[in-house]
Amino acid sequence: MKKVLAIVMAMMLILSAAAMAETVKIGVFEPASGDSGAGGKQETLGMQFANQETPTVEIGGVTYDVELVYADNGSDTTKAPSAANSLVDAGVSVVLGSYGSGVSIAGSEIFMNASIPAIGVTCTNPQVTAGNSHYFRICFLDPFQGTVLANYAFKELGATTAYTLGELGNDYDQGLCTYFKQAFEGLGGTVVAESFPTGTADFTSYLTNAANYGAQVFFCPVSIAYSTQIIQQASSQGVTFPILGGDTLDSNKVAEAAKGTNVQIIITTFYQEGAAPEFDEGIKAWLNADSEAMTNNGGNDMIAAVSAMGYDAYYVALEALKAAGSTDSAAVMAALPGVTYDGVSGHIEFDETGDAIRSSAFVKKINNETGEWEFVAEQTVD
Amino acid sequence: MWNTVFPYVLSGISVGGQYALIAIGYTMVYGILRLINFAHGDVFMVAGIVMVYMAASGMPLWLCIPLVLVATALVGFIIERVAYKPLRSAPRMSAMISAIGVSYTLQNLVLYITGGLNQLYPTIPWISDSVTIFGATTKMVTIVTPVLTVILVVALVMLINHTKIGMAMRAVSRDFETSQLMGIKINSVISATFVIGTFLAGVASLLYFTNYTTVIQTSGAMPGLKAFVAAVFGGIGSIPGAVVGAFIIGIAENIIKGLDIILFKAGIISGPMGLATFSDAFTFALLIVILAVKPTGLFGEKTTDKV
Amino acid sequence: MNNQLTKKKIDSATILSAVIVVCLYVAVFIAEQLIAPTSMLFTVLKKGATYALVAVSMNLCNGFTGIFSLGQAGFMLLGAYTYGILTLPVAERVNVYQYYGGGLVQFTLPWFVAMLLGGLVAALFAFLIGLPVLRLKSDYLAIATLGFAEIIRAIFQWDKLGPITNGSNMLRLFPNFNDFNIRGADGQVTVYLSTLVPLLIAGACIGIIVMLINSTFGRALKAIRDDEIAAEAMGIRLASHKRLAFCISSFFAGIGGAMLAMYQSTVQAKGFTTAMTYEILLIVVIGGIGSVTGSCISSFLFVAASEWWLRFLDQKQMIGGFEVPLLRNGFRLVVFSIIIMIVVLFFRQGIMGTRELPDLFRGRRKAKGGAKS
Amino acid sequence: MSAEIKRPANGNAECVLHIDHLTMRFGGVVAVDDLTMDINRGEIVALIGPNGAGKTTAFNAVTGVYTPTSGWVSLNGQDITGKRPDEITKLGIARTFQNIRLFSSMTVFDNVLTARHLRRTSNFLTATFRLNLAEEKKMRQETEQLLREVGLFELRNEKATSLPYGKQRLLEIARALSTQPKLLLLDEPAAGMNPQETEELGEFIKQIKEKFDLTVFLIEHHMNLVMGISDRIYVIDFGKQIAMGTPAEVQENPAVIAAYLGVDEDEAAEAPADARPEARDGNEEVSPE
Repeated sequence: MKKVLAIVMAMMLILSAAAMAETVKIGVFEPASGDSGAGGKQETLGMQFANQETPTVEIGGVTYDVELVYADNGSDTTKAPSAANSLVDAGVSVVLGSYGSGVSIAGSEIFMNASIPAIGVTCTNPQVTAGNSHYFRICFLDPFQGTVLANYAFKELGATTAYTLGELGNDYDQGLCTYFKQAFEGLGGTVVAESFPTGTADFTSYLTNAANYGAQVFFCPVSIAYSTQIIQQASSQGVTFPILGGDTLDSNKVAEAAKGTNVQIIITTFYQEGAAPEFDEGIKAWLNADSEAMTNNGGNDMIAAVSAMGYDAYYVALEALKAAGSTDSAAVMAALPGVTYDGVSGHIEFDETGDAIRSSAFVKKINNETGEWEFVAEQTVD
Repeated sequence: MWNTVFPYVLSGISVGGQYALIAIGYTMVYGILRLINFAHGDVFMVAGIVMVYMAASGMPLWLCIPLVLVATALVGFIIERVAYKPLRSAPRMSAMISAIGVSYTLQNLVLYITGGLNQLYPTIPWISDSVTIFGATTKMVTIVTPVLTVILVVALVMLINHTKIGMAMRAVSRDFETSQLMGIKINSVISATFVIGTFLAGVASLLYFTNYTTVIQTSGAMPGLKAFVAAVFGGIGSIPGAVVGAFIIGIAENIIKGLDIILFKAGIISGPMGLATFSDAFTFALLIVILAVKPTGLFGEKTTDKV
Repeated sequence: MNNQLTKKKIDSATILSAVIVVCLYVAVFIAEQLIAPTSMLFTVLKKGATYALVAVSMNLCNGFTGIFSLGQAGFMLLGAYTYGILTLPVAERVNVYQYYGGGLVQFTLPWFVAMLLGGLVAALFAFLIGLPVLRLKSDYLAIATLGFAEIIRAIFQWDKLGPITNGSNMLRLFPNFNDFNIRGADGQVTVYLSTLVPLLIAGACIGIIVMLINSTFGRALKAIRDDEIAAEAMGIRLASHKRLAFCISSFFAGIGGAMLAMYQSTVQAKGFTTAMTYEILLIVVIGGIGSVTGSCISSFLFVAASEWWLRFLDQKQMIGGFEVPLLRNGFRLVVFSIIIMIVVLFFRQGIMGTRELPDLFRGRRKAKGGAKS
Repeated sequence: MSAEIKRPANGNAECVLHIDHLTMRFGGVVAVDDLTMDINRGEIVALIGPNGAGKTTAFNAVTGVYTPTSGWVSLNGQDITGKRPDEITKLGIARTFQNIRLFSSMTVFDNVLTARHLRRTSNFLTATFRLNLAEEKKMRQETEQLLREVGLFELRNEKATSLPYGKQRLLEIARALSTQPKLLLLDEPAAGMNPQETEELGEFIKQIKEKFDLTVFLIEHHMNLVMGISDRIYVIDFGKQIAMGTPAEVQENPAVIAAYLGVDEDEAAEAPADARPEARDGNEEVSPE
């Protein structure tokens, strides 16, 4: 009896000791469910891998454990504020995310009121950071991405008529479609833009529309869930035009859907596997060892660009904490504009609106036989 | 002109057939219990999820398909026994709320199991192949659906008109209390209705998800509502009505998606109007118009046997 | 003894209830000054106040009049958009209506006016949709109103209306609950009111609904619920009274929508789904169909449980080194669904049945008589 | 007589209710066939007939629940054919129901008070914001007074449905009186009562007739009651009038005796309106076409 008691006491001591270690909390504001759930999970994986690689940070001479606090915003702008609030309530020093621009905008106000800085990882809509001093971002923006894609479609693919399709009410889709349209029309092409309601499963008629309009490219920067359906339906309809997409399509799910079809898929993205071999190797080993992580990655170890971005975002947050010399969120916010970091996705440095200064995007396409992404070009816009 | 419109009609016929199979479940249950089974669309979605997991477990497809149908029917049976039977004497609002509760529960259960992520539906050979008819390329399932729908409806109508259980169903739908007094086993008739309805929803899910290959917890909501509108449109309680209504709604919704280009080519409008936005809303507008003008639907109760 | 009935009696139970409500308000005010404004408590109170108003408005229709309407999300959308469009500062319009050149509306109304207009717009639409729909019986009415909400959602997402509605894109940067805080000259908040004011708005609106319910019109509505044929035979005109209940319910749903906009600080048509209506319906059911108090209590419980207390169910929990099984994303909603099904099947009265707060302090006999506060 | 003909009052200034060639058809079934009746001020008139004779249907046609297939109805010389039930009630016809239809969630007091709603002058805004306090007070006083007069005052705070059966019937009458009618229609007010209660009811009906200056039109199966209080009796069978006269005359009438032969006085449901099961009344508004 005494022995048991002693063990229990010892365990309690250990536990309380562990609890006493200094902890800094980083909020992970990502969708884990809903249309963008798959992408959000992959973005989170990068952060988790980084956290597992570097679980502590030295702030002002004290070593802190870094704890990731998760909040699922459900890919839904109405759920985003309360998810954001739960992070604020948990006392996070800095927030990473979210995948999807709409939810980022919807959560923004909450972070601003709590003076907590947020680092957008892959939310590319300009409105996320515009006019906000607390929202930063490490990826390129939609006007840039839209222009890159429009250039590619017009110049490389020789298209003169493009069809764009976005989800109604999705800021990312609508924004990117608009910037693509502006750029493509600026080059002298014509664009037909359409949108589909949330929850649509039947895209056959939209594909028919594109064909009827005589489109030579089909631009659909939609979430993974929709893009896989579009690809499959395009394949069974035997469409001839290539499908263009933004960074959201950079997913192994999309590659899987396109495997064995004749649909040509070209996208722009942040990262190309092989750019940082050490990171590739590390995260693959981790994915293969952790079955849950593997499931979240869609069942194989193909590296999503968003994972690489999540990985970089984590380190940017650590840099900010170090620079702030405090876990106080306001101090971190003040330190963030000065942070620079060389990540796996390239050099990260913020401009005055808080956006990363990025001048290039990777263009990738799917190899329909192997179902893998192939590097096409690195594009810059002047 | 026809070449422009035909692909939309084709898509519409395909999805209409799938709505039809779901709508039959609604119309039969409503005919007997006067209950809008809000969970019916979600049962259809559950059928899709069951198929995904069965196929993922490595089971061969020829075994999966019958098992999915049986499992779906079983789900329908259980839902009726657990959620509707205890409320049979309660006000109608209670049963309807229970149906909404079941719908909510099924969606959340699937959200939990799948982690809220889209599940890729397994490819069923042959019906997933591409075919070209009249210059439009589509999946084989597009052609299979209307044919199979018609076969199943004929079989169902025969079952209702010529078997004992079918007669009991007709009796119960005519007059619940009296048939109870006449010694008809109400519970087994209602269970049979649910089993048949959900079985057909299971068939619909096979066809639907072969066409639109991902399943998520909300996949059943819209098709379910549309199928219900189809049932009302056709005249609730009438099986042929539900089928006709479903095809009309399926075709109409796809034509609306292409209305911009159709009108544009016909020279009626000069540029895109974004009318595709209303592809879902149109169904509901149709519903309100029908309810306001002819609440008994196309095939009102008086001219058709309701079940 | 004689005058007991002729004058509506204000008994001790009613006074006690009023005292409790006032005390709660005072407690919230004090808590708001003392506790950090980022606490989850205030989120729950703000969202709870919003949902309470919407739930009570739905109860007025579904519980007190017996009109089974499922159009709540649509009316909330109307209120939220009216509020968002009209209160957006002119200077910000260029940013928000970025694809529509700043939009058509180039003026700004005070929040209070815009909120009232939100209610009026919702009531106007309710009047119009009520013309064909209110003639229908329970379940047809339910599905028709549900369809109406979907139609409204599609219209507000239509690109051609973009200059007014911003298409399917988000409206934001309009005044929200935080703007109720009083700030000193240095921009620092001196008095926190961002939780109290929404609670007061909701409280005032619910108070008006309660007064309506306890007026002669409220009795007529309950009569319609109890027995339409008898009510009509007693000279109560069904059409006008149902329309009245439907429009007033929608009016307050519109105000609730405006409050939701303030709470979220963004508005987007995409979010006003059928699922939102279902959620509110379930709140009403849990609280008790036909009890204002029940709807209020269950709104706060529902919001607190879903946003705060049960959130841990969605994350892995370690108790002394053991991982608690089943806990992962989505489990919270499963638990929720099961609770709801239990209430629906076994506790059909919900928390309060048809009782109200003062009834809790009265003897059993009087309590049976229903609301009489 | 067809509908195009101008509808005169029957010329008798004392005539309160005039039913003129009223026919009510449901599909192929003729529930009321060419019924013509007059009820004069201060009379108690009974409508009797075997089960299924169409009595309640006639009531429903008079009170606006059904629109007559042909024929017309006038109240005090004013045509009320095709008016809504609530309009007809406002003009001064109140009724009770064969199968009691009280407002089940309300107290006795509120049931009666609610029936006073139609005499309001307030609108929903003035009522909500209590700008109608004087009116509300008057309504409550009158209700209290009425409850005292019918002897339900002691039970005022009971829930209506918790009352014993006989009291529920009484409450139905009180509620009808609360609408301030000129003509009171009672649909089997003694159904389910024992002989003593029935006798008391008869006295009660006579009393209220005097006190409230009413004309009473009732359907009843209890012959003792009918014969005891009625001034005149109409007898119908298969929707058609087969006799009319004083109680004594009717009792002697061979056609009446034939119609009643072998018919026991069982209180079964008789007319389509009320026989329809409660729980399944889904499309009531559209079905009786």
